[in-house]
Parts: sequence; C-alpha cells; structure tokens
Amino acid sequence: MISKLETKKDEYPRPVEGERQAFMYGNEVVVWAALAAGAECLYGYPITPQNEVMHYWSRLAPDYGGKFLQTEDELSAGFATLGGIMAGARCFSATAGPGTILFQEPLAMAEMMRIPIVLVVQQRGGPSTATVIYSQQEVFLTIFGGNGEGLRIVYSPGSHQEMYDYTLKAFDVAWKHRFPTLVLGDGYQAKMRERVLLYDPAARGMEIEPTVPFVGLPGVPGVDREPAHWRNAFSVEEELYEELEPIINDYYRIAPSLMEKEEGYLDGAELILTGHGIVGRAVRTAVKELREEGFPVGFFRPLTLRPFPGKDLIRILDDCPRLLVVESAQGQLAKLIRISIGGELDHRVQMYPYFRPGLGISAEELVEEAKAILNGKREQKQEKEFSMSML
Amino acid sequence: MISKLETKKDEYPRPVEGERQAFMYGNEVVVWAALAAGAECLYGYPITPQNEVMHYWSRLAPDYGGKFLQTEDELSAGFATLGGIMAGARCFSATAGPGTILFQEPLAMAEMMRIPIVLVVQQRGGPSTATVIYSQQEVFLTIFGGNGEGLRIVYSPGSHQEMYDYTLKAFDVAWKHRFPTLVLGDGYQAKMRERVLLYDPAARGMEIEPTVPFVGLPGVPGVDREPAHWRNAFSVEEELYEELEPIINDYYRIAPSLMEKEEGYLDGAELILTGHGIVGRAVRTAVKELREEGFPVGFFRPLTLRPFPGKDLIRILDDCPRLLVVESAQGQLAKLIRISIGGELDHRVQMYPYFRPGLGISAEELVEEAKAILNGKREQKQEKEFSMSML
Amino acid sequence: MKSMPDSWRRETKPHKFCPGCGHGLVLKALGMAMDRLKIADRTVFGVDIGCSLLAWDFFNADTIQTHHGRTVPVIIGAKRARPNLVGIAYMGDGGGYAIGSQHLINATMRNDRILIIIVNNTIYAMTGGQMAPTTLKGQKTETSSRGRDPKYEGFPLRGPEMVASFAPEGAYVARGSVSHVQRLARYLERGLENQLQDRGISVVEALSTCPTNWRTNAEDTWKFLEKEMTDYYPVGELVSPFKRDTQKEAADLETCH
Amino acid sequence: MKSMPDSWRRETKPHKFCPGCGHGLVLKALGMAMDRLKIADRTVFGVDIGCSLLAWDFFNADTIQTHHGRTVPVIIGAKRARPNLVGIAYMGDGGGYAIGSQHLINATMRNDRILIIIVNNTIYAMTGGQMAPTTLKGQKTETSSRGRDPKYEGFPLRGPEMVASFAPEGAYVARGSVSHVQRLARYLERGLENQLQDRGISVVEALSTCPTNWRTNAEDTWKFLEKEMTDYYPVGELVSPFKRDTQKEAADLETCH
Amino acid sequence: MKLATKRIAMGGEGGQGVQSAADILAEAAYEEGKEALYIPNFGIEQRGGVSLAFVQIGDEPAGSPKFKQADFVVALSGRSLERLIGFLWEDTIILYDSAWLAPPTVSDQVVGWQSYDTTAPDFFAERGVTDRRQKFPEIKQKVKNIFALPASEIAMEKLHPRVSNVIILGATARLTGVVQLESIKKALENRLASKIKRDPNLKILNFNALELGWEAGERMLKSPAYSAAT
Amino acid sequence: MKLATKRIAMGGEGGQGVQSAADILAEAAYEEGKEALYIPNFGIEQRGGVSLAFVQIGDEPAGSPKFKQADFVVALSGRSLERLIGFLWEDTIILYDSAWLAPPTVSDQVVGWQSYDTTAPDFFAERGVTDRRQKFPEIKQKVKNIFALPASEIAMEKLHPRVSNVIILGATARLTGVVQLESIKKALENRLASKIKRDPNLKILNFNALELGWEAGERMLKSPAYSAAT
Amino acid sequence: MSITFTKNKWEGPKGVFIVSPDLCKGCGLCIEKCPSQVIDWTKETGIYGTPIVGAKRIDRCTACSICVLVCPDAAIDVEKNKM
Amino acid sequence: MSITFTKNKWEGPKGVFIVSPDLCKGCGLCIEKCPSQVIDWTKETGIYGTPIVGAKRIDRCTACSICVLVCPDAAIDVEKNKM
Ligand SMILES: Cc1ncc(C[n+]2csc(CCOP(=O)(O)OP(=O)(O)O)c2C)c(N)n1
Ligand SMILES: Cc1ncc(C[n+]2csc(CCOP(=O)(O)OP(=O)(O)O)c2C)c(N)n1
Ligand code: SF4
Ligand code: SF4
Ligand code: SF4
Ligand code: SF4
Ligand code: SF4
Ligand code: SF4
Ligand SMILES: [Mg+2]
Ligand SMILES: [Mg+2]
Repeated sequence: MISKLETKKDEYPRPVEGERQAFMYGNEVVVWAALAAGAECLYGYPITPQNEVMHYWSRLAPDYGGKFLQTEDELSAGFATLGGIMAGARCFSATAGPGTILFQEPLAMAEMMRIPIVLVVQQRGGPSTATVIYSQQEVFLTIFGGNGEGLRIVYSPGSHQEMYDYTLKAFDVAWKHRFPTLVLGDGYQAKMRERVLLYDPAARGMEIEPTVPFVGLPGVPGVDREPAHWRNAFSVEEELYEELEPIINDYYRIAPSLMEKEEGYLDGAELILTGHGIVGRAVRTAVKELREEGFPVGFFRPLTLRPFPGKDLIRILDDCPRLLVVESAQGQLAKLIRISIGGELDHRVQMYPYFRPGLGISAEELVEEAKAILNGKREQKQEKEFSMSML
Repeated sequence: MISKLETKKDEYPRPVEGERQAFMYGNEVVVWAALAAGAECLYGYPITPQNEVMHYWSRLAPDYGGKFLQTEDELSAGFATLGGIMAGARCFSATAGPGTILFQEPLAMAEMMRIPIVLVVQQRGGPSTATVIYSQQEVFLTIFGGNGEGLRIVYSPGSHQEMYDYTLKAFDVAWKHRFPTLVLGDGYQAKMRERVLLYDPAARGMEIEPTVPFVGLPGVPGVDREPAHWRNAFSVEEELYEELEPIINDYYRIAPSLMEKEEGYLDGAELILTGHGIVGRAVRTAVKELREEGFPVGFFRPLTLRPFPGKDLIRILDDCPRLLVVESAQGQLAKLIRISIGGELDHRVQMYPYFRPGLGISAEELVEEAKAILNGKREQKQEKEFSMSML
Repeated sequence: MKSMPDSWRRETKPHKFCPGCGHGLVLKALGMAMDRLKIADRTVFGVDIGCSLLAWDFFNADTIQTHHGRTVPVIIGAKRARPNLVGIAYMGDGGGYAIGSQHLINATMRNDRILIIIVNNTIYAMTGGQMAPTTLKGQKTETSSRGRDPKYEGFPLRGPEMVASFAPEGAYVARGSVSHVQRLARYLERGLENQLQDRGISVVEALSTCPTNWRTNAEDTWKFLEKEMTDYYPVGELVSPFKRDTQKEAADLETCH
Repeated sequence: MKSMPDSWRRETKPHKFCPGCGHGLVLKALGMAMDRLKIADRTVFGVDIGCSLLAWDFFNADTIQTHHGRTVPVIIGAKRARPNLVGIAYMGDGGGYAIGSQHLINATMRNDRILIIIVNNTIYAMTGGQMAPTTLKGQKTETSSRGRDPKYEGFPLRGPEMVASFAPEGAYVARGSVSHVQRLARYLERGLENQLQDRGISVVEALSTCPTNWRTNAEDTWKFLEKEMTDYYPVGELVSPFKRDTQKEAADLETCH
Repeated sequence: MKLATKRIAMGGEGGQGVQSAADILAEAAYEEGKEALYIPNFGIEQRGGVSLAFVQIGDEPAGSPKFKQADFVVALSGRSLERLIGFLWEDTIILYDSAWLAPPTVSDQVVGWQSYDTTAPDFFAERGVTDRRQKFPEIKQKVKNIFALPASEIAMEKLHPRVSNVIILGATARLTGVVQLESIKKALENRLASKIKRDPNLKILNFNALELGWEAGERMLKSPAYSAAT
Repeated sequence: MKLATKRIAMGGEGGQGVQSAADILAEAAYEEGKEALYIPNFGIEQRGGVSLAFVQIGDEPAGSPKFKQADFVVALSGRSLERLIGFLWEDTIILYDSAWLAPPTVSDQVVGWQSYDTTAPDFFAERGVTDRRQKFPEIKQKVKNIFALPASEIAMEKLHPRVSNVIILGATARLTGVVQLESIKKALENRLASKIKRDPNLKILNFNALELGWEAGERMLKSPAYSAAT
Repeated sequence: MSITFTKNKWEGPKGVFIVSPDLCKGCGLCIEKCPSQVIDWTKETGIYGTPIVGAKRIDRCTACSICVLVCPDAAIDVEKNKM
Repeated sequence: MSITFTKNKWEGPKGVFIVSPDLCKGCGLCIEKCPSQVIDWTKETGIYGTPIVGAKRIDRCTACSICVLVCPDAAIDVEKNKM
C-alpha cells in the first residue's frame, strides 16, 4: 500500500523567494510561473514558438523537484499530462498551432472528467503549418475545439506580467473548479523579452488550490474504501445527459466569478476599441494616445475569453454603439463578442473590423484607423466586411 | 511519364441508374450518394455511429471501381484522403466524435491548400468518448475546429433524402470552390432507416465538378511545365497574410451563393422555432402541428451551418423578435445565430433555449414547450439560462 | 482454485463482456497475478476504448478509462508522476497496434516502467468487427468482406515480435493466450514483477476470443483461437530479464491450460 | 560526375538548408537515383515538417509539403489512388519515429508501395535542437541538457532494424549515410526500383548532419557522423528482395564515399 | 399527444430478435407506400442487456426518430419493459410475452446497456423458456390496454424457440393495424432471402409464426384482455 | 508618428550577431530602469537569410512588440536593409555597416527567410570582409539621416572579425541615446559571463569594440554624414 | 464481501460442481473444455436469459477444475472433496 | 536550363576545380574530405556572406571528385582533363 503521496519534497528550495524583478523571454516567464505555482511535471512535445517552455523547464525544474518528459507527439503529451494529474501531481503542458489541434482530444477527456489540466498555448499563424511566428487564430480552437461545449477557462494575457499572473492563477483556478484551464499567449509573447515581476504567491498570501489524487488513494480499494473508477464513456443518451448537466451547471455557476476584463477611457467615448492578448495592449496604448490628442475613444480588453465578460461589453455598448474590433485573426474575437451581445441590445451596433489574420498589429496603425472611423471614412464597406465574416 | 490519369474506367456500371426508391439506413445512403457523385476512394477509420459507411463502401465500391483503405487512425485517414485528392481522385471520408477532433489536422491543411476534401460527420455524444449514439455537439468542431478561420462549407441535412442530396452536392461544391466540405449528420440519421429516392445526378442534368490533379500532371516538370510545388508553411507573417487574404476573400465571395435554409409558417408568427439537422425536422413537424392547433408559430431551419444563412434569420427576427432555439447541444446553434445577428438588429430578441446536449428531441416536446412560451410560462429563468450559455 | 480472483470487484459482476468473451479470461489471469503480488491497492489500471472499456469498474483497483489508443500515455503520465504506483495499460489490438502504435513504440524505446497488455482478438470488436492489424490472412471482417488480402492490406502484425526486436535491457515481452489462463497469469505476473523491480517495460499480448464478431459457437471459438490464431501467433516469452527457472516452467506447463 | 543531379531544380538553388546540412546530401543521393531511373516526371515527392520542409521546391518533380509526421499517409493516399505514380515520403527522425511512427509501422505492415526516407540527424533540427528518438546516449540537446539518460529517456531507436523485424516479403530496408553519398544513392535507387516493380515498401534511413544544432565545425561534423553515429547505427541493407550482386557491391564500395 | 403517426417501442433482451422484428415491421409499411422510420437504440456493448427499437409508421414522414410517448409498447422481457415505462401514456397499448424470461436484476450503473444488431449468432445456445417468470414491473401510468401473449411458449411448443419474435411481430402488426399480413410476409422473406435459399423450410417456419401471431392479435382486438390499468 | 518610445529595427545576415546586439541593448535599458522590449523576427529556417530584431525603449511599456515606423534602422547587410525599407519614415535615422557583405540576391519566394537565434556556432568559418560591396538599396522614402560605419573593416583591422556587431551596437547605443555606455557594458558582460570565465580576454575585446562604436557614434552626432535623402 | 451469487450444486464422487445462474451467460466454453464431458446445458436460464450449464454427468467429474479456469465469467466453482 | 551560377576556376594538372560563390555557403565539409588537402578558405564571401573555398593547392588535385560528392550545395565542379 502506498503510505503517502510522493509529491515534491520539502527539501527543494522555493523557485521564487519573495519578489524578483527580471528582464525575461515570455516562455521563461511561463516556466517561472508554473514553478511558483508548484507545478511538478511538464510532459510536452516541441513546437515553435513554445519550445523554450520545454527548454527552460527541462533545465530548471529538476532543481525544484520537477519532472519532465518529451513525448512522441501532442496526443501523448496531453494524455500523459492527464495521467499525471489523476495521479495527484500538478502537471501542465504547452503547445501551439497544429499541436493545439491534437491537444483537443485530451482536452475533451478533461472536460468530461473534470481533470484540471493547465495548458499554455502560444499561438502561431494558421491554418495548417502556416507560420511559426504569431497570430490570434487559435481562439476558437482553444475555447470550442473539442467534441463538446467548450467547458474551459481561457485567459488571454497581454504582457509578461499578466502572463506570470494568469499562469499562476490558471493552476489555482483549474484545481479549484476542475475545468481545463488555458493560457492563450502567442509567438510574440513567447519570444519577446521585457520586464516582469516574479513573486512567490505564498509571500503575497495567495493560496493555490492543492492537488488531490484521483487514483492511488490511501487504503485498500474494496476493503478500506471504494475503488476509484473513472470513466468518460456512457451507454445511453440519458446517462450522458445526467452526467453532463451538473458539469454544465457548475460551469455556468462559477462563470461570473471568473470573468475578467480591463476597460478605460469610457467617459464620453464615441468609439470603443477592443482587442485581447498582445493586441489588447496595442489597443490600450492607441486609446491613450488618441485621448491625449483629444479623440473621444475608449477601450475594452477581455482578459478571459471563456467565459467571456460579455455583460460588461453590453453595458458599454449600451452607451456607445460603435465598436472597432481589432485582432490578428479573421473575426474570432468579433464572433465571441457577437455571441455575447446577439439580440441583447435594443439598438444596432456599428462594428468596424480590423482583422489581420496572422499579422501583428501596432498601436500606431490603430490610432490611424480610429481617426479614420471618427472622421467618417469607414462606413459601408467596412461594416459589410464585418457582417460577412460573421456567417 | 504518365500518359493519362488512371481514373475510374468507363467499363464500370453507373452506381445509380435513373431513379430508385429505397428503404435504407442512413450510412448506406451516404455510400450511395458518394458513389453516385463518382467518388473513387474512401480512406477511413472505424468509429460508431459511422462504421457502416465503411462497411457498405468496402463491399459495394469495388463493383464501381472504388477503392478502400482502413487506416491506422483518423490522422492517417484524413491525410491519405488529402493525398488521394491531390493525386486527382475524388476521395472522401467519414468520422464522428473523437475522430472528428483528429480530422481537424488534415482539415486545417485542406483549408490552407484549398484541397476539396469531403467529410461526413455522424455526430455522437460528447465531450470525450461519451456515447456512440447521438448528439449535435460537433457543430463548432466541424466549423471552427482547426487552427484557422473555419473556411469550410458545412451542410446539415435532416432526412435521408437530404442526406443523399447534400452528400452529392458536397462533392460538387468542394471541387468547384476548393474548400473542405462537410456533411454533418448524427447517429440517428446514421442508424435509422427510412425512405429515400436515389437518383443518378447525370440523369437529372446535374453536373458534378470534375476532379483535377494537383500533382502527377502530364509533362516532364522543369521541361514541359513548371513542377507543382505545394506547401502550407510560410516563413514571415506578411507572406502568410498574402496567401490567406485571397482565400478568405474567395470564401466570402462565394458564401452568399452557398447559404441554404428552409422556413415556413412565418406569416403572423409570434414565435419562431429554429433547429438544424434531425432536430430541424422535429421543429418543422411541431410547427405544423401547432399551426393546426391555431398557435402563431413559424420555423427557420438552416441547411448550411457554414456559411450560416444569418441574413434570412435577421429578416425574420425583424418581424418577430421571439426565438426558440432547439438543439441537442448546449447552445452551439444558438451561438451561430448570435454571431449572425449580434448588433445587427435595432431591438432585442427574446431567446428561449431548448438545449439538450446529447439527447434526442421529439416534435411532441417542442409543441409543449412552444405552448408554454406562448402562454407566458417561460420568461426570466429561461432567458437568463440562454444568456449564460453565451459567455 | 478460486473461481474469482480477490482483486475482482464482485459488486460489478457479472461483467459487461459478451458470453464467451476472452476479455473475461485475460482479466482473470490479470486478477490472479495481482492477487499473487498483492498490488491491487497501489495499482492504476488504465483501460482503452474498445471492449476493454467495459472493464472500467472491473477490479477492486483504481481505474481510469481513457481514449482509444491513449491508455499507454495516460498510465505513463501517472507512473512518472508517482513511481510507486503500479501502472497497467489494458487495450485491444486496434488500440495497441493501430491508433496507439506510436505510443507503444516510444514507450518501449523509453523503457517506461509499466505493464502494457494488448488483447489480440484479430478484430475491432467494439465497433462491430472491422479488420484489425492482427486480422489473419483471408479472414473475413466487416471491412475485409472478401477476406484480408495481403497484397492490399498486408500480413497480420506480430506485435510482441516487433517490440522484442528493439526491446531495451530490462524489458519483458511475451505472448500468452486465454486458452492457457495460468500461463498467461504467469506472464502477467512476471510483467508486473519487472515493473516492481524497476527494470523496464513489460508488454504482454494475450490471444483472446470474440465469439460475437467471429460469429462462432463455443467449439469454433476454441478452434479459431487454438488453431488458426496460435499457428500464426506463437505463444511464449520473447524477451525476459528473469533467470529462467526451468523447473518452475515445467511445473507451469503441467498446470496450464 | 555531375555536381547537381538533373532532377534538382536549379531555379531554387542555393537551397534553404544551413551550411553543412546533410539534407542537401540526402537529396543529392535521391536526385542521383531519380536521374538514373528517369522518374522525376511521375514522382510525387512528399516532404514532412521538420527541416525537410525546406525541400518543398527542391526538385523538378511534383511536391507536396505536408504536416509533421503525416507525409507517409499523404503519399500512401496518392499512391493508392494512382498506382502509376512513384511515391516518396521524405521526413526527419522526429517525423518518422516519433509523431508519425504509427504510420511507419502500419505502412510497413500493409507493405504500401512507397519509398520512405527518414533523415536521422539525432535531433529535432527545425524546432531548434530538442531530443529525438535517435539522440545518442549521453548526447546533449535542448531537452536533454544533461545528456540523454537511458534510465529516463531510453536508448536510441534503431528504426530500420525495428522495421526489418516485421518487414513483409518484398520489402526493402536499408540504412545509408551522407558520408557515403553514392552508396546511399544506390539504396535509394533500389528502394525506388522495388516500388516500380510493385514488390513492397521501401524504408531507407539516412544518417545525416546538422552542424547548426550540433554546434560543430566541419571536422567535428564529420567525426560525429562517422564515428559516434555510425558506431551505434550500422550502415547497410537490412532487408532486400533483390538478388545480391556481390561484384556490383564490391564496385560500389570502391567508389562510395 | 395523439398523432396520426403510430409510434411503436419494442424491447427485449439482446438476442431475442427485437431489432429484426422492428425493422421488418417498418419495411413492410414502407413497401405499402407508407412513411416508415425504424431506429435501434444502441449503446457501447455488443451484446447483453436490454435491446430497444423504435418504429413510426404513418402517412407523413416522422418528425423525429425517437419519441416521448408510444402508442404501442411491445416487451419481450421484464427488464426491457422497465426501460420502456417512460414511454407510456394514457393511449398506450402494451403487448408482452407472458412467458417472460426472468433474469435477476443487474446493477444499472454499468456503462449502460445496450446493443445494436445484437441478434445472437445462430451458433449460441438456443434460448429456452425459463422456469422463473419475472413479475410484471410496476406501472404507475394509466394506459389503454395490456395484452399478454406467451409467444416463447407457443414458439417452443408449436414451432421453434427462435421464432418467438416473429410471433410477437405478427401480433404487433395486427394490433397496430399499420400493415397487411402480406406486406409483412414480403418484408420477412426479403430479409431472410439468403437464408431461405439455403433452407426453404425457414420460410414456412417464419410464415407460420407470423400467422400464429397475427391470429392472436386478431383475437386480442376482439376481446381486450385488460382494460386501462393504473 | 512621433512617440516617446524609441523604436529600433536592426537587420543583418544570419550569423552576424544582430539578435545578440539587439537583446543586449534592450537589457542595458532595462537595467537602467527603462521599459524595454526586444523581439526577434524568426521564421522557419534555422540559419541563412536575413535576421531582423526589434527593440523599443522608453519610459512606458511598449504598445506592441512590433511597430510600423522605426526611429532607427541599423543594417549590417544590404539584403537586410532591403527588408527594413518598409519601416522608414521621415524621422528615421539609418546606421549601416559600410563594409557590407554583398551577397547575390536569393530568390525570395522561398519558404521565407529567417532565423531565430542565428548566431553561427563559433566553429563556423570566420566571416571576412568581402571584396564586393553591395550597392545601397534604393530608398524612396524621405528619412532623417543616414550614417555609415565600416564596422566590419574596423573589427577586422583593429580587433577581431567577430565583434563587428558589438561596434555597431556601441554606435547604435550612442546615436539613439537610449542607454549609458556603462549599462551596456554591464549587459554585455552579463551575457558573456560564462564565456568570459573561460577566456577573460573576451571581455576586453568586446569592451574595446563597444567603445570604438560608441566613439564613432559620438562623432556622427557631431557631424551628420548625410542630411535627409529622398 | 457481502456480495453473494446464487448457486446450483451437483455433488459428485470427487467434488462439488457449482454454477451460479447470476453469472453464467451460457457461452458454452466450459462444455467444450471439460475433459470428461461432465458439463451440458440445463433447462434453466441465467442472467442473460440464455440457458446455463450444469454437471449432467457429475459422476465422471475428476474435480480437475479446468472448467473453473476457462469460464470467462467466473460462474463455476469446483470444491474438491477432501480425501 | 537557363539558370547559371557564377564560377571561380582553378586549373590544375589533372583537372579544373570550380566553385560557385552563388552556391557555396562556406560549411567547410569539402575541406575536410579532400584527400589531398587541396581546398582551403578564400578571402571571398559567398551567398551567405561567409567565406567560400577555393583550390589553394590545385597542383595536388587528383580530380578524384570527392569534393564534388560531399558538397551539400552542389557548389563544386571538377572537370577532369582529358588524357
Ligand atoms: C479517436 C477514435 N477513433 C475511433 C474510435 C472508435 N473505436 C472505438 S473502439 C475501436 C476499436 C476497438 O478495437 P480494439 O482496440 O481491437 O479493441 P476490442 O474492441 O477488439 O477489444 C474503435 C475504432 C474511437 N473511440 N476514438
Ligand atoms: C503536430 C505538430 N507538432 C509539432 C510540430 C513542430 N515541429 C516542427 S518540425 C519538428 C521536429 C523536426 O524534427 P525531425 O522530424 O527530426 O526533422 P529535422 O528538422 O531534424 O530534419 C517539430 C516537433 C509541428 N509542426 N506539428
Ligand atoms: S464484442 Fe467480442 S471482444 Fe467485445 S465483449 Fe463481445 S465477445 Fe468480447
Ligand atoms: S537546422 Fe540542421 S537539419 Fe536543419 S537545415 Fe540546418 S543543419 Fe540542416
Ligand atoms: S472439474 Fe474438470 S472434470 Fe469436473 S466438470 Fe470441471 S472440467 Fe469437467
Ligand atoms: S463457461 Fe461459464 S459462462 Fe460459459 S457456459 Fe460455462 S459456466 Fe456459463
Ligand atoms: S577533386 Fe579530389 S583532390 Fe581535387 S579538390 Fe576535389 S577532393 Fe580534392
Ligand atoms: S562543401 Fe560546398 S558549400 Fe561547403 S564549403 Fe565546400 S564548396 Fe562550400
Ligand atoms: Mg481487438
Ligand atoms: Mg531530425
């Protein structure tokens, strides 16, 4: 019989002591956040632009009792991660592009069985192999990619600091609520280097939900306790429905507490700019710049893409029915927005697309675009383009 | 040098001569439709409830010059299908559930390279293994499952006749427009038996776009012609964007010509019922029944889920702002609808959910539900549930 | 002799396999091995999709029912996270040699300390009898209605032989059969011991029966297993890190059926 | 001797591989074989993701750049649809032995009439130098920074040996090296001939160099290839349906480098 | 709800031939030019457990393959009737094999039940009539009528144990009134064509069973055995 | 558009050390308490082709990692300058290595270009000064200034061919005015720490290169070589 | 363990042959494997509604327990008589 | 084929050694493999801006063509003198 869980020993040093300023690459930030959150195993398969998550982890983690395995593909990586989690270890993985596709199979299993997997996705260009660089084209895949209802939590950070904060948080949220939790970065965030403040969550009084094993529990099964019998297959419709309903209800019960967003400069705004992730940052910078120049614009930046903070956006659009949606994809964020607001408003919303699938977007170009809209240079054609992309 | 394409020989009989009434299983209908469309190869991997597509094909197809290969998994099935198509053969496959997930990798490649793959998806319960029976939970997966923009055409038939018609059409549309084309059935449609009229498309004057090889073209490459060099990987963002933009434009250019829907009993309707696939059929029956009883209801049944015939729905909702969305999923059709209508209307729409993930839905229960709504018994709670599912 | 191993969970019996299904016998052999080693309390038993999923509540042991072909990585993930667990990955020949073969190959290469059990019934049973990598030459299935033709579909795969060809030091590879339950139990026990001793991977194929998809009566079921299958798939240990105890083996042979 | 085979597309040269990259030499050998057999006009050349993708416009032959690990099924799909085509699936050791190993195994079992070329550079080159199934014991990579440890990561996989262990009749299996370009060309030619004669599958591994990720100069590049790699991965034909022509072979050995 | 389309739910133990009976019934209706829809209830297991089948026959295509209320519930075993209780309403007519099999109850938190195409291979042991009859499950719903037919016993005594499902089929066809005897004979012959070729007696055997059932149905219609029970 | 944040785009051939130069510049600024962001442009190939790097330095975090207009464009090769032409605007200052390499043009419909972390392993052939200088690409955009610095030649003659990128780095640092010489020395030392341990001369060599570049920058600031060209 | 299964017993010279109708699915595998042709079908049906087996010729039973081993459903027990 | 590459030539007793600066990436593999130490670096740079090779000791060249074979970029040609 197993007397106790062989989790990380206390003799290992804490990965982050107190607080520490650093100038880091994004993939490195992910690794430090995972270590600070007490992550124990990374099972993964290389893919650009997340490779360095594996490089740093495989180098650093052993010093903190962490384990690493490079598997034969993403299916193996994902399912091994589920196995490790069910054994009671805090495991996570990272992937991108075609790897994110293959990860949908284990994510679907996690959704059904409430396995708290944390996955970092560093988006690259798509569809297919496309580019190894950057895009925001994995939004729908990350949220709805499985053969189910997208019962996942998806964070979209926009800076290294948020990458650290939300990766830490992802582990907490995943284990607290038992839904797959994804941190959606991109190739820019992965490969760029900027300031970040690392901190020990404990030193800040943050508690991270402890792990609990699904299998290998203490006691002799069938004698001291019931055996743990976990499954994801059901025979009849009603059986599945009964299994699924409470999961869905749980998800929507906790959803309001999970939604996060940032908004600003809304007072008197005549145009709202919105974007998520690294683009959200360009949006914020552009709005600041525009306000300084006296243009009446505000911004809305969703930090959770799932659940989507749509109620807040509805409130904003109630006052200001003009929205510029900015993304490095062909309207994936726009679709999330339309899902939230569809039929909920008693007036039309003029929506302007700034869709650049696979292309980076700078604050400068947004300043220009916003000015063009405010100056009435972007009406018919743009709106039509927007609606088209929504079919 | 290859003197000519080794396509199907003329000595084979036509699979369907003229017209033929039959009482058939859905999976059998798929096979006859594929044969009638001149399909040459099925490479696939077994999964319930589409297994019989492979059984019937592997038995029937050789008589009509067709080829069959059972591969080692869905990845292999999908990529072999792409290989066959690029060699100039009319190939297709069929899958379901977790298989639909794995098919996303080849579908993503097809999207980027404009490979006209036809895939029949017989939905089963999800997420994960779930049930082998039935659901409508693969809608988002089928449309947006790749690491891209969902540049696909998705039909959702509701009877064996439509299954035949749209499977035939799928081959035509796929080769005409070079986008992955999916026929979204379900376990009920796959396994049930009902009347169908098979016909030879040629006898009806229907032309099916001929196949064209991507590789193995006539002539010596580098001497008589340029070699065909096909790729899906690009190095810089701008290169990808340049590649992608015309594809996206093509898609939205042809989209209006592809959208299909059925609607009925709209005159004076005070409540619109909507559902797709097999559920759309229950919706239609229920509406007919209700009208016979004098209740003012109409229905809208999308036949293409992608592109979605949203403009029609907007027109309908302009007159009647109450919508009951019926589906064997937790709001996947509802989300498609909200994507279409979001911000496009100048009034609110009262939306009522009838979401039964993984459960069959009968006309009877819809009659009752519609009556309850019309009698004012379904307000607050229901609408809240709907909005919740849209986050 | 006990009819039901202690590690079987009586509450869930009769089990969910068809009448005459060999899965019951493989699991009996496994139960015997677990009983002997007294490891049910630290076992993680993983079952694949395929008829093996029907064993999701079979044992008095913690069990994870996984996805088709993915039981090997799940169990590896658990075992590497908590090496004191005993990891068993139980699957069909489709799960092991087709959709999950990359995991089998790479787990073997890495010498992962788990026991992989592959139930060879020459067929995809759960999905209704399609061809498997193990379907015999000329054998008719739902997707080889004219009989498996080596020209187009190749010759049946001998999995353990393939695994043995590159099995690393410490690995244990064997093929047993449900027509010799005790010998199969011995192989499984050795595979588990190998894991307990942290030597290497263990891969045991079990020749099994599927009267439902073979459409055989009891007599023909035994005949197909013991004649056709065993002719092509020889039973025995292929790679073993254990010293051979010939006396014990002889004794085995006597009691084995 | 021609420096550039006729089947190379001059318009796309210099090619996109790094200085000193062995891919150029494998493709030179392949070009020589294609020239000799005059098949460039009916070849479908499939390249994997991995540095092999850089060959997407390499030849005067129709080419499909596929996905990571999926070149084998793509080429099989094309070949089965149009058997007169000559199908070549070109990939790295990651694509061949890790993410695509299920395809390799099952294609071999089915004896699909294609030529599979696996470039063994002991590393995941394109993604920046991670461990591959072929990484040598103790070899340092980005994901085995302390050197590959057989206890946790297993021993390097000898792919052709594994394939040979169950290669069906008519199959051709060999391992060549870019340090013997002509011999490698001969193996590739035989692999193609085997396909032309509709005998069976051909699998040729090519030991190759990656100075960029090995971080070696020219001298050490050759040394690592010819000493370390070749010690563990013996070069030669493992399975061949051809009658051995010993005279020709002796002649080969003389001219081969 | 009363519909023009007749909704028939049939259940039995895997191997009792419920699926073929239902399928033949639907095919017969189709042959008559009616709109028919048959769908099996299938689960993960290949065999074992309860097997359910759903048939709808009418002049219009059915609205959905499954339904909530059955006009006819046909049960070949006790366990299957338990699974069909949810389909009962005040207009339901129940027909059951009064020579039930009486299996002990199986724990139902199992991966499920049921089984598609579960007709046992011919080679399995013939199914006999049990000594222990299961008591009729408790029905809390008002129904229109309940008819008993000891099909298994009749089959065993007069014909062959394998054709008890055909006897039930005959009775069902008559009771529901959805098809003619001739059509169902044709459908049956269609389905058994290859087997009949090998053994022409099969046809006679099955036709006899059908007729026996049909006549029993006739008698039931004339003298309802039970009136609506609570 | 004029921004408070300085936007620097650097380019060179893979292996010229553009990425390390850019990274060190950003790190130096960070060490001074500034907000700095460095991002490489990376493609599918490991080596070969053009290598681009983007740095932004200011008091506020950068709005996005890449930008449309550069305040400084630093080019170590002709091909890379061609790739940077899109970043020019009227306020751009160009600094280039006037001892260019002059590679013949490669067909650009290739899978791309570029390369992350492309510093060639030490073991490759040392890069020399070419005999054939590529002509300056045609610039159709008004820019603020263009400075030439024969960094490769200076490196070759006075120090070591490997450090030409450090000379350019020194000049860039001075010209942009975003960091102090001391900070950049510290960042450089940081980065080379392990190598310097093995060979302490490396530190002197690199510091000398840095200073040479810094001084050259100083001189440029005093006597602009060109005024805004069209 | 509180779970018990019903038992049908046949007492023979060498031992007691026991079949549980709760477990026997009537596959017939044991019939084929009994070296002494002891086992045969009975009139009783088991859990699957199929006929189950019994020791028709118990006198011949050697209590070798092969039947115990080959039953996939653990439906047979053989208690050897103490000698 | 209209595509030509620039050529640097060295004429020796046994043959002509030709390197194309358009192709040579300066990997040095040929230098190591020449059995007669004929090849060495030149001052010229090639397509990658790296030094390219030349036949420093052309007199020793046996025109064996090993260098032709081992160059991954097909940058070397050796024309054997007719004898
Ligand atoms: C990704 C995926 N593809 C296909 C299936 C369908 N499927 C379920 S079981 C099975 C085959 C089972 O055969 P085998 O592994 O030999 O097990 P057996 O049932 O014969 O014991 C298949 C193809 C699935 N569940 N998931
Ligand atoms: C599904 C998927 N996973 C991961 C990757 C990332 N990836 C691209 S190439 C490669 C490894 C290449 O190694 P190998 O096959 O050995 O080829 P090499 O570059 O060494 O020639 C990986 C992991 C991908 N493109 N797709
Ligand atoms: S289908 Fe075959 S393998 Fe599956 S439970 Fe039945 S007999 Fe066993
Ligand atoms: S990284 Fe290695 S394998 Fe890839 S092109 Fe460069 S040298 Fe060749
Ligand atoms: S114990 Fe042996 S002899 Fe007795 S019934 Fe069982 S198998 Fe037959
Ligand atoms: S082997 Fe077991 S289940 Fe089968 S008939 Fe005999 S006792 Fe019954
Ligand atoms: S031909 Fe032979 S001797 Fe001459 S340079 Fe080349 S390798 Fe050296
Ligand atoms: S081998 Fe070729 S590319 Fe390398 S240095 Fe020699 S000539 Fe140049
Ligand atoms: Mg099997
Ligand atoms: Mg490699």
